[in-house]
Amino acid sequence: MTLLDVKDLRVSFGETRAVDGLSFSLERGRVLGLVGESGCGKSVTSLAVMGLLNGATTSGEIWFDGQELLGSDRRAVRRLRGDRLAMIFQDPLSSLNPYYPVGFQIAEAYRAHRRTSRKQARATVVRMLDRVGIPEAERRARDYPHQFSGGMRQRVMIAMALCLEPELIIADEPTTALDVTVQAQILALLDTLRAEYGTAVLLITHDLGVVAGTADEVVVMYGGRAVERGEVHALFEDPREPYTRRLLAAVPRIDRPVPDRLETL
Amino acid sequence: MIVYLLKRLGAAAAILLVICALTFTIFYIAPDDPAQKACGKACTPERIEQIRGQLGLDTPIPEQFASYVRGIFAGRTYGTGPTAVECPFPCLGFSFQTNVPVQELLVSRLPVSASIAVGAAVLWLLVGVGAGVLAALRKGSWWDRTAMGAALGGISLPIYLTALVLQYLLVVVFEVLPYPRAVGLLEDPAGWFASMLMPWIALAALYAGMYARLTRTELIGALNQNFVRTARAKGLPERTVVRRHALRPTLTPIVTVFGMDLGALLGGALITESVFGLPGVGKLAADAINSSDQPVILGVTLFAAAFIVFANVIVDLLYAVLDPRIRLGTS
Amino acid sequence: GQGGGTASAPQGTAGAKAGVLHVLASIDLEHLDPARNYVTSSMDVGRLIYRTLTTNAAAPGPAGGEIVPDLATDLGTPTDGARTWTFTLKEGVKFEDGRPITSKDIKYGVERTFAPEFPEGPPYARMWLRGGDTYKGPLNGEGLKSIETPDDRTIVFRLNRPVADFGSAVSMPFFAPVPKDKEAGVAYDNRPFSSGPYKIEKFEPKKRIELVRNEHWDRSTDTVRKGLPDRIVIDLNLDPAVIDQRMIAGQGEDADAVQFEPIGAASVAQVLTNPALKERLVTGESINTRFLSLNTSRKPLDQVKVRQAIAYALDKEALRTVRGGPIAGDIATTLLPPAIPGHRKEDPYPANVAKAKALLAEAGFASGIDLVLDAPATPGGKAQGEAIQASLGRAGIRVKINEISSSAFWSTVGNASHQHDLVIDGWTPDWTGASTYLPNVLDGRFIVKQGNQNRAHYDSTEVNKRFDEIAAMTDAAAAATAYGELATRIMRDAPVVPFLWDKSAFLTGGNVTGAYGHVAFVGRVDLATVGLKSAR
Amino acid sequence: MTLIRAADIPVAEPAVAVSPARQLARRILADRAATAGVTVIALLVLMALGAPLITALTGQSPTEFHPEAIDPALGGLPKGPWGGISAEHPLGVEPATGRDVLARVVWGARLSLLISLLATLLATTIGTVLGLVAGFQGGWADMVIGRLMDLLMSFPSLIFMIALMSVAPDGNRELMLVAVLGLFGWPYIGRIVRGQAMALAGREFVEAARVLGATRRAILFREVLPNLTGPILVVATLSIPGYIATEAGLSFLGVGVRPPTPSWGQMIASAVPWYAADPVYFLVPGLFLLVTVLAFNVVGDALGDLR
Amino acid sequence: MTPLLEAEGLVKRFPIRHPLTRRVTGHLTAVDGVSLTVRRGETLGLVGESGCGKSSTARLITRLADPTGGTIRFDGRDITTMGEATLRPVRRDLQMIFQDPFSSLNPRMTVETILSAPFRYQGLKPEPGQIAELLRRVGLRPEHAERLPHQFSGGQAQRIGIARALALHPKLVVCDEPVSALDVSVQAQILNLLRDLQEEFELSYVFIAHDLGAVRQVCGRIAVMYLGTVVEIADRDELFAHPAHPYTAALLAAVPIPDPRIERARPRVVLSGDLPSPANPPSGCPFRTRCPRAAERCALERPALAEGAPGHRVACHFPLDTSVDLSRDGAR
Ligand SMILES: Nc1ncnc2c1ncn2[C@@H]1O[C@H](COP(=O)(O)OP(=O)(O)OP(=O)(O)O)[C@@H](O)[C@H]1O
Ligand SMILES: Nc1ncnc2c1ncn2[C@@H]1O[C@H](COP(=O)(O)OP(=O)(O)OP(=O)(O)O)[C@@H](O)[C@H]1O
Ligand SMILES: [Mg+2]
Ligand SMILES: [Mg+2]
Repeated sequence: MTLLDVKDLRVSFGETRAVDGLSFSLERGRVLGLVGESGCGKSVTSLAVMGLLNGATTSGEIWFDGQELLGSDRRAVRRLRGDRLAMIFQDPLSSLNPYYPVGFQIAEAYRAHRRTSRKQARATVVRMLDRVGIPEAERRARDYPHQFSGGMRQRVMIAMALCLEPELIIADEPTTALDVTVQAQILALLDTLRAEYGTAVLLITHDLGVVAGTADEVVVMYGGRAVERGEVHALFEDPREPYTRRLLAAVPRIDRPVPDRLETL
Repeated sequence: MIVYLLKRLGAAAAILLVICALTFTIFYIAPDDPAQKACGKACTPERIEQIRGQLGLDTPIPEQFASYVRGIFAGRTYGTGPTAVECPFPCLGFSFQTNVPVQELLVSRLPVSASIAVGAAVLWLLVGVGAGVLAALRKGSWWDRTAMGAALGGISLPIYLTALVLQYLLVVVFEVLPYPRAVGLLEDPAGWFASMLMPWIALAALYAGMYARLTRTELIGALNQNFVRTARAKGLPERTVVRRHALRPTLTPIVTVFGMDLGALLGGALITESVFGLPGVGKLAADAINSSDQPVILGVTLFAAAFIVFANVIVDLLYAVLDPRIRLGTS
Repeated sequence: GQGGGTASAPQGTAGAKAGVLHVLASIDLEHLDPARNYVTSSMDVGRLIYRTLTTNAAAPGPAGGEIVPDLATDLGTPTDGARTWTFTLKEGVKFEDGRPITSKDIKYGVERTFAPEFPEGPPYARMWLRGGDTYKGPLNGEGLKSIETPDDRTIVFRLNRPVADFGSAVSMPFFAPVPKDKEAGVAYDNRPFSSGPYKIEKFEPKKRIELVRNEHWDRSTDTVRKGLPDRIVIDLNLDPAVIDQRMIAGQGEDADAVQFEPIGAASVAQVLTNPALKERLVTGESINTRFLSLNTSRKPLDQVKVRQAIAYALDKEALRTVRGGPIAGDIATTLLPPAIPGHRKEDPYPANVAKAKALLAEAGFASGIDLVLDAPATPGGKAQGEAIQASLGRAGIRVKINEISSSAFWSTVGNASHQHDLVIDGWTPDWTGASTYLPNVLDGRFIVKQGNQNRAHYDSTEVNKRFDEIAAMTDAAAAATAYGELATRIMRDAPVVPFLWDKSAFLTGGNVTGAYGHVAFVGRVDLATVGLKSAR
Repeated sequence: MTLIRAADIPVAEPAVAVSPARQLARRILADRAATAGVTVIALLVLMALGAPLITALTGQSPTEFHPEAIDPALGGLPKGPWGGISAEHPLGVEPATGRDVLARVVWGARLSLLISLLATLLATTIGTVLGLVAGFQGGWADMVIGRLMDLLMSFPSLIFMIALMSVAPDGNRELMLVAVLGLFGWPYIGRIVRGQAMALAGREFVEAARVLGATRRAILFREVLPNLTGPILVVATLSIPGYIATEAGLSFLGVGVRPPTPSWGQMIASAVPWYAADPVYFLVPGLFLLVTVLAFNVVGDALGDLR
Repeated sequence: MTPLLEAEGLVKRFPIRHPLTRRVTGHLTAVDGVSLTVRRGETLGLVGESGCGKSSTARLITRLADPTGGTIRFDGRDITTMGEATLRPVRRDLQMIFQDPFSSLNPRMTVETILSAPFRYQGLKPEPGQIAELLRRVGLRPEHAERLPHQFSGGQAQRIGIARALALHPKLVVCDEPVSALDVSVQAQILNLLRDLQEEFELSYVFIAHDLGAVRQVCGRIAVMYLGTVVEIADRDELFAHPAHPYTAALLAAVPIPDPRIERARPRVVLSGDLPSPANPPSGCPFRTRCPRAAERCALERPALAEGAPGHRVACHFPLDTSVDLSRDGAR
């Protein structure tokens, strides 16, 4: 069953066309990897789905669970946000408000959509922090973002995104700012939780390796369009488009003999 | 933290001491000889010498300075014998012209200055911050452009110009307000308000402009922060997003700047009080300068500097309290 | 008359013995301590608080210059060729605490002026009383022998020279009684003990002084003061323009107010073109003469032709205009103002630029001269400086203005080494008469390095000798005439150029009555007689 | 008084399009208000420079008295309505003296602009050099310069300036004003330059220059300083109106230049008593002052606006 | 022949200051006893996670920072304490390429000025055509000389940075993450270029990266850093085939491979816990807090960098590869 269906999405900022006729769809509980080089329009796409684009001209259709988002009134989209549609950003430090404890920020997300007591929200927060692997969750909930390490901050962001058990998580380069070992931790965590909650994930990244390990389907973007899309195994084994092929060849891989020269675009 | 506070206060005291020494030197090597002025119309050189001794002006300047500083902490006595005058702690000197310890003058003038400063501050915060927030939220709109244009105009208005135009229009032409006079808030609240209104507006016009611009810049900056985007992504209503997530970081710089401005306000009060003829600390300074009453100038300068310096200390502490990153340190 | 050509009579008649009189002053009260009180504004206020042996009559115009008995029963009895003066105190005169005023209190008050701690007062006691040159004041417990108090009501002064008008001199504040037990050193300034109709309730220097009725003052012993209002509140240090505008508006409390200083030039038009305001305008005469001192010790001002050229070139009309025009006074043509006995109506140097140029050329300065003018750094000082600059400029006299901060002005120009060529100068005698005027500013033997008052540095043996002769005269009328002749003689040398005989025009509130300008206080309102039509 | 705020100043741009001059011109032409501001400033400067010419053309000197234009009996009120505005005196005459207001205003502009520009130059030079050294060198130099700035900024500067000017000897008042304004003005510029220099000191191109063997001086003045011209220009522009207003304020309070040199502050001060009787006399220099300050603020604002 | 660069026991310590009080509250040891040698013509790789001290090491080697301890010999000379002036001629032979291509170019200077700076600062003058030649060599056109840095793409800007480093024909170039900020396709071009230039100019490189794939592509020998220390150093193929340090192994396992079949089949080695703070390093072995093999001894004793197989040195009490001789540490 299709959860998210993006049809002919076009976004432009004045003269620059950031997204130029992008279409893709995502089934419930599945992971869609959106890959592409810097500036190809990945983030803009994610913000368009979340309804968080400011000052852009947008056209096309975005269907979420049978509801068209671009044409809906802002209030309705806002109610979806955080509740059924959650997002994880690239830089967890700047994405958390330095003035409030993390527990408060998670509880805020929770209480924005569920009428509960403070105490209940608190319990949920502690449970979620514990769930994403933050030790001493009860105490750490009162700490401020700058008191956490990069990986821990990203765990907080994940806890925040998952506390309402959304149907779709958009993760925009969730591990780009992290080290490989921490990246492995976060990807593993995301994978476990996704399976547990049955959440669909739109995983945005420029790292083909990450997509290869996580996604069910892949969309390769270039210049605001999808140049190729397909099931992950098929796409990696037999890329149709020369762009995809070259992109794959440009990555220095540790599992193959060292080539004399790397392939370039 | 306590150690830090003590250190900071120590540094503040050192700055004050240097300011005190500089001011002291400048005024005491000035061509105006207080003894000569005290001598009056019929004066002879011998009498000047006598007076110099009486006022303690016959000792070397460093010694005079030392007694001055000692007087601040321990009080001091001017002259000897039956004409001696007690100047109790914190003795900021003794006005040669009014025969009153300077701190008494300051204390008697403070209510007027405080009335002007506090009222103006309330006014400019309300107007300035309010206009700045609205402008930031409606960035690029008609309101934004008008408010920012007005802010620039406010910043460009010299206080005495505003003051005189207000007085001409409100008092002379339209007669809606009386001439300002020094009325105590408790004696006559209505008269106090009527008298203070023009000084408030004159002073606030300048600062409201600055605060509107500051608020706008800061709020626009805050609205572009990633965490504001996160707050929106949570599905929070826009009002909550602005109030809780964007305004909070905006407030920190405003509060700190406000602290510093309030500390430095005595300077602005000088012109306001002079124009409206209100007997505040600023007017005291202006009059003392006009009559070369060095102890009063020195006392007011020191007092005003102390205000600035301690306001800065408070601002630093406030900054730490407001910003958890500084309050808690980075782990 | 047009803008107060003559002194007006006191407004209205009887005032109520009640109410709060407000006085709006743009200046400070310098010193209220009688030993230090030596400026007309403080003397005007001092007259409310303490009484002196004699005092000026309460009357507008030159009549105010008359000296009448106050604490004393008469104007004093001279003996020994006016070298010994004896006064008897009235009965029933009391201090604010009810104790009688005795001759010892007067003696103590006079002795205080010798103390170096109180330097500001007049020099007469130090100059005239025997032993005054070595006496250092009573603060160390020592008294002055040349003042005798044979009983509580008699006081005898023994002088080192004949002083014909000593009876006038004792009208000065330092002849006010000070009880010895109230001595407070320099702090006495803030709360002098009252012997007059009012006592100080609250004094905030440079801000406000509030006087309340002294219940022990007995009206029957005082022919001068009226003591009408219950309270007198003097607001100090207000902005002059604001005072003018408040007086013009005359709302609320301001109806019960008088202004202490003359209205500013800027307000003249508003007042004179409005009949209702003109009603409330009071003009007082004064015995102040404003003149430009020419420093005869500096080249080329040592040449009489150059000084005369300046006298011809100075545009007195322009100077008067920047001070407010005709309302500010009459153009001065000689040294002595009309209110001073001995005044002669003459104008030796009528304005004449051509003549000035000619005189300069004769003196060998056809291409002009450069001079520096000392002027106080006040708006008025600036304006007068510019007027002098512009008018002398027409005759080729290039003037540079040297501004001196107003408080340091007199001590600077009184210092021979700091003084330049021209000084914006002036003089008010201590009482109506030339004896405390011409010798003070033009006797060459009084030229001193510091505290100099002869800022023309004028030293003529002939004139000096004449000063001594006149001082020895015991006939006041003859002395006055002699001074008048001498003034004419001096003006031939043109050491100074008189340009204005001050007048004072001030506004009173609609509810104020009995206000007139007193000649002794340079035309300021006589506070001792003002009352309110009705108390509110 | 606070002259400039850090918040008004843009941070160093990572990449700047063209030369500062061209960039400046482009930004100003894009902004209508700024264009107006520049035009006004240009006119004012022209007026100041051409003051002798203008007064020669009108035949009025700023110091000549015109008794015929005023009425002495009314305290020297200008004859005729609107402060004595006439063909001869297009902006009226000064009460009590009859001096030509236009002549005084144009000569006053000369003084105001000269003093404020020189003060800006002085403050900017000191502030830039010391701020650069403090921000870049850090450590000891930063401590000393930082303390100095703290000290100067803790002075109640207006009170102190007035007091200083009132006891200052009667020499060249103009230069003294410049010195006093510059002395108390430079820390505000220095603090901003310091912050910017600190930010730039961490940039990799500075490291690159060091790796290439550049001397400290070369780094400061060849690598870092050119990147600061933008912010410095903005700060300097924004500080000019402050100096104009302060100079006028000092003259207003009677410690500025000496007469008969006309200055706007002095004209306003002498107009204060007349504001009820002759408002025009007060409004003319007042408006000139306001317009000048506003023009500089508008231009500085346009320069400082981050796109 | 002596090695080109020999660093011995380098230490770099920074004071930690309270943000408000500026008081020194402790010390952060960014580099904690690093010893490295670079032979002529070789490329030494330096890998490790963020904050492990790679850049600090680079800055020490190039003397942009003063070492707290240790010695640096370059080309036979001890440069550890040389002053700026004596160091200047040495700098011709010791150059650097930076991570951020834009930040490392002065935005106010044209490419021409940027590329003539090396000559200028050394008191030289570029010969006519030399700049154009440099540009050509890094794959840019001579007309690019007139442009300002922001008019280039990231890859082009990095080429300018490379041209600048090579202008004076240095012997050693320290590259601090030269490709981390670039997209894969551009990264490949730059890696190729660096290799080409090495041959042509007979360069030696210290190549710093956190991306193991990139390091493997260009380096002959590789040192792995963790928390300010080198934990393992070996020839490239040896290191990738037989990682001896548990950290190296975890690092290799964490690198995602862009092939779903391989990637999903690989065993996941997920390290537990966070990187310790260099301000408060654990006792004994710095890696022990996250090490699956940690034992009591690891907390007590810091393992020395010991040679197992020839040219393969590892700092671990319990290394993984049997080829590493354990006997010296003694079995417990
Ligand atoms: N607010 C905006 N205003 C103008 N242009 C924008 C804005 N946001 C994005 N763009 C432009 O849209 C294009 C796509 O940007 P986007 O951020 O989606 O790229 P991305 O694929 O996420 O790149 P990266 O991998 O660098 O994050 C870029 O050219 C960018 O410059
Ligand atoms: N100037 C400095 N002052 C204080 N600490 C510093 C300084 N420079 C680096 N550090 C600290 O030293 C440690 C090592 O930093 P370094 O930059 O060498 O790491 P790196 O391995 O290059 O990391 P990255 O991969 O993020 O570039 C870090 O914890 C860093 O915070
Ligand atoms: Mg992106
Ligand atoms: Mg690094």
